[in-house]
Amino acid sequence: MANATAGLPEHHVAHHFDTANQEFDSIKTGMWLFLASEIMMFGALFVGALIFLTLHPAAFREGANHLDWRLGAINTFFLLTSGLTMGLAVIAAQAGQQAKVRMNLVMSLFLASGFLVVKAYEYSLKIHHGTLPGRLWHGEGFHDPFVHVFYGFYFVMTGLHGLHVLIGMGLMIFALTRASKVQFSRSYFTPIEMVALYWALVDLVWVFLFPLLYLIG
Amino acid sequence: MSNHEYPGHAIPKPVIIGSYFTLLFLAAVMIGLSRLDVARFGIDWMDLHALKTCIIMSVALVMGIIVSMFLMGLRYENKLLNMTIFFSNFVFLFIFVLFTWVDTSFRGEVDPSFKEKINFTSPVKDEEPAAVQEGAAGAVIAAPAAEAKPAAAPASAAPAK
Amino acid sequence: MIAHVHHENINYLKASKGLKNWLVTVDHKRIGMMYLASILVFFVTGGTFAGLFRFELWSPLKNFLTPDQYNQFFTLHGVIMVFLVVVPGIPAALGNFILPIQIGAKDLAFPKLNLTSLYLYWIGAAIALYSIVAGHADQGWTMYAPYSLSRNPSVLWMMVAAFILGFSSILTGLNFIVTMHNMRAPGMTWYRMPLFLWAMYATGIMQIFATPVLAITLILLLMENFFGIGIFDPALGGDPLLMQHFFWFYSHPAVYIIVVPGFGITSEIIACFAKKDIFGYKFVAYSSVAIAIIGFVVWGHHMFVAGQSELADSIFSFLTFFTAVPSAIKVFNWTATLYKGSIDLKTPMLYALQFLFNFTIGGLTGIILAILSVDIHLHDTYFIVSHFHYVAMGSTMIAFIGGIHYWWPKMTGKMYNETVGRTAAILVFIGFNVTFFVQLIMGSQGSPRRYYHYQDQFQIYHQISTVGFVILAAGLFMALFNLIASFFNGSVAPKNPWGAKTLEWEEADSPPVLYNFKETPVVTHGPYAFETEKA
Amino acid sequence: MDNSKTFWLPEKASTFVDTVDPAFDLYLWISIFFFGLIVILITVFTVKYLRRRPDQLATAQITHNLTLELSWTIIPLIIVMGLFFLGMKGYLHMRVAPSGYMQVNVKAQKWSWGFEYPSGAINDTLVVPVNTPVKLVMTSRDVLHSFYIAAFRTKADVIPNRYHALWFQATRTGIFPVQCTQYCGTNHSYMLTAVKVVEQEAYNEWLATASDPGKGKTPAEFGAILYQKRGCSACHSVDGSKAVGPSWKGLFGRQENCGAGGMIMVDEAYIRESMMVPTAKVVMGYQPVMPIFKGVLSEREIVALIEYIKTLK
Repeated sequence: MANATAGLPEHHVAHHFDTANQEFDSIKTGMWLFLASEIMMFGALFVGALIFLTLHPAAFREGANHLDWRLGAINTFFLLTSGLTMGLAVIAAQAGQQAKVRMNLVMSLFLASGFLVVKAYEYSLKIHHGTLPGRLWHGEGFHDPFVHVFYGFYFVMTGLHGLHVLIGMGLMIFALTRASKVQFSRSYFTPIEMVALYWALVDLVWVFLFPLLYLIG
Repeated sequence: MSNHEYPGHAIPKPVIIGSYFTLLFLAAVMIGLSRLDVARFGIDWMDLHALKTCIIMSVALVMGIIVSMFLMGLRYENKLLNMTIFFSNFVFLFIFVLFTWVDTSFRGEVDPSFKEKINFTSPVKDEEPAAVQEGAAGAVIAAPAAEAKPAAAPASAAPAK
Repeated sequence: MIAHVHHENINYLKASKGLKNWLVTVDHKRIGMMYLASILVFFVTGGTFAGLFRFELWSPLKNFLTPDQYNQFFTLHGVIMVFLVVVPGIPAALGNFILPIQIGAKDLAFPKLNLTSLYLYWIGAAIALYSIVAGHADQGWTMYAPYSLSRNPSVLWMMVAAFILGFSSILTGLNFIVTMHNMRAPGMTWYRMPLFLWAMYATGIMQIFATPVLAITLILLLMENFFGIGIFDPALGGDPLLMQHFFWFYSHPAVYIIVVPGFGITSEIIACFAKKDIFGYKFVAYSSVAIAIIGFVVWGHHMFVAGQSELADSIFSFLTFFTAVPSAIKVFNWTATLYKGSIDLKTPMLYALQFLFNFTIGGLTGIILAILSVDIHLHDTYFIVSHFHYVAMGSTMIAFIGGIHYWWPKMTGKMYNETVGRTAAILVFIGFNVTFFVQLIMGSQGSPRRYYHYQDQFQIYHQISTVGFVILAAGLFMALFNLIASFFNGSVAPKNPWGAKTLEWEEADSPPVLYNFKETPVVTHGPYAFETEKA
Repeated sequence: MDNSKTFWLPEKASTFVDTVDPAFDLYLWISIFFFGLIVILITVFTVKYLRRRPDQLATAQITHNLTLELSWTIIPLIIVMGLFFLGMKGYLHMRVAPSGYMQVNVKAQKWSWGFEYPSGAINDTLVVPVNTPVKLVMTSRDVLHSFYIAAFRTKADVIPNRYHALWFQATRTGIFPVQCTQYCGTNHSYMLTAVKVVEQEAYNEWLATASDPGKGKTPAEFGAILYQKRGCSACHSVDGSKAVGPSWKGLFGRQENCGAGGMIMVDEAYIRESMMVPTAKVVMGYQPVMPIFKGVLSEREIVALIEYIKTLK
């Protein structure tokens, strides 16, 4: 093992698994199945948005024009960079470098909170302009009668995605606590790998969400 | 199976950094493309806007594949299980959007009067943006059928052949 | 592989005492038993609602329920039976208990996740029951917009309950698929797995890929109720048919989540009580997975009259006919399994044969609904009510009760009384068919479903159906009391009372030890390797 | 041709019967054949191979037979494909209205149907001439309903804020019940009306009188007709009994407690306002479920209804 002298306890395989490989493969397949159900959830929302795009393209385009693509671009940068730092955290965990793991996790947490700040600012802009979904709508200068439905989709999709960013940050904090409790090594890096996978899913959803909502206008 | 004692697979560092920069580059391409004003080209025989949308979404697709294959390590899995799980998602979603689209866009083939929506209320104020929104119901936007006597046969639903 | 010798050789029921140990256990057997108890309680609750309006329908006039109460009761009957009994039903109760033992594992891949799934189920069930008192939800279990957009608090609580129950179902499916991929005993190849596990695998696929779409449908319905975002509400420019697409994209795979586990149990019981290897093992196994896949492409046949485009109607009708093929394969293979067997008509076998009888009627009445011109006449009538009761109640619940009887000695270590079991099975068979066969006739005569006041010509059918309900209820309660009684004064069950060849009967004790096996079994033969008579 | 009710299907009264009934009967015989095959096989095998001795084993372990397996995969596939084409051909015939149809507008609302003829006639039952194609253009005023005539084998959902069409051609005269088959609330099962198929001449006479219902009648008498035709009778009674809405007997001039709306005196203004914006002042103890009649009732009809209410002491 790498620097086992760091004094952190080793991980031992759960009783109902026979080998470490079986445990890791099970957790990884389980994670992929959970990610599949997440993708189906966001996918259903994308289907709703695409059907709305085909039914009322003008309303979709008009709604998308009023979104500020620059904020979307900054958020994309935040998420992609935090995806990088999470990837580096996994590599550091496999090399057993606990300190680098913690540093990368903190970097990812910082970037994720940056994403949420920009998102909160964007929401305040929408509230200020009154472009809220349904009954709360009191926006001015809009022509298409269906444009409030675009903002209905916008708030449901970005809200659900923001919730998943929050859950991702919670998982990162959990990974930080694990990093100080158990020694990572090439034979045990599961928590970091799974949090990185979850975060990559949040990236994946944003990679499709950003162009659909911001860039089609 | 991977080498006997080490579980999982280590994604090489250059791959992760390389995919990061590719993703940044593709994001820049996407944003640049979206800022492009297609009206300038004056091509009218093709709906440039729809083409632009398709290109942007295909760039996003490439980014998605990079994230899933390299950042999430699907490319390095020796068992095909996780990859089948990931890609069957998109098969089911494609079926879902295809058949729902077939329904919504082919409605009214037999009976054109079925396509339009009548007398629905929308909170969006079109004509008088400045006017304060009165009452909860907002402007009642009626279909071309004369609002006074909707009892009469709706104009659009004249005896269509 | 070195065999692990386990020092805990006491059985799982006596492994630890006290309610606390049961509530925080991660042992898949205890979780399975708790699921079984909860599901039977809700089955009785849902059944009483059905009984109440069955008696109300004795005559077209008002007997003792007002129209609102009738609407509320059929809604609650629908929601409780679908979300709390038949969708979790077989996978959560019998699947949790039997799958790890049949596979030769010590437990499921994620025991803590399994306990979370149980708690999500209980929380969802509590909210669903609270929605009864929170007002009167009378929109049917299908919650079609715009009727379900009336911001009725009880309807909103019912949506939250379905949302939570969906996640409980996802976690169960996830646990099953991972366990079957990674934790099979040495020697257990995919084609040596019992067919019950193939059915659990197919159900897991549908649970993972279909349930999230229900979560989104419910989120959008809640948003529609609170903020009026105008996606589904036609008064705000939305499209109620879009809601039906979202709803049925989940709900059609859901009806296959309901029936496919029933196939799995029937394969086990028929093979075991005919002492014969399943006819066409690979065909039966792959037809379960085929049904799971086809289940995703046919949801539009629920909307033939709802105003769907004619092209979509034709495509959905064409694809719906393909679901007939795997079902036909299964029924023919089960029947062929009986050929040259040694059939022992014990209680589980009676339920399995009943399943074959009911599922044949259920399947055939389903295929007629795919014929477009005939469906225009039959849609939303009692013909549909009878079709889905033949499949959900007549096939799944009867296979479920058969499965409980089949694995009862393994789960509790006690034998139930055979004669009482058989009479109950016959009563259930007669009661069920009397109740629902007349509804087929009533439906094709043009009697719409969910009708409190009906035309006088249908009174005779309703009366026969109510009599049938009484017989069915009698049979079900007799079976239930027979099982509960055996828990206290039943005789001690031997390790393999039915002489089956699957792991849970050959290797594990009745009831099994805490980690299922004294040492990890090695599988040498297929699941139904019965010998033949020496001529 | 015998048009009466058979064991499985209701009475025959439209051209669709030649599309639906043969398909139904064909399928009935297919299912009887397969169901009989399965049940006979099960009973024969169970009786023949019943276990006589407790330790009796199977006589042979036949596990697969490819020709058999393929046959019961291919044969059902061929049968169902045939059924598909049969169904689709009939369906398209049932959806595409022939030219020269007579159009009637249908308004569905919570628990009553309203029919409007191009000539201006309004009625709460559908009167149609025999042997002429009739196209119904239907819309709903509140929730989903469904227009179902069992005798004509036809049904179509009625969707709010949108038109949905349904056509049929009656082949014989008579009165055939119409039912709502999409759940729509408390009185879903009472949302009934009828199709009255008459000869062409009788239809023309009826249409003449119905086109101008108010002609030659005092406003009160016209109000009484509207009370039936506009579906007011579905929720308001005239004999004092409490229904979904308050009874009209002795209503005019009475003090009513409207809870939040305070005490009001039932006068012409209140009745008019209750028709235009029903949820404005709802009398205590009643649900605000009355549909909006603004833009539906003409001025002459409102006056007639008010006069009619005044006559009900």
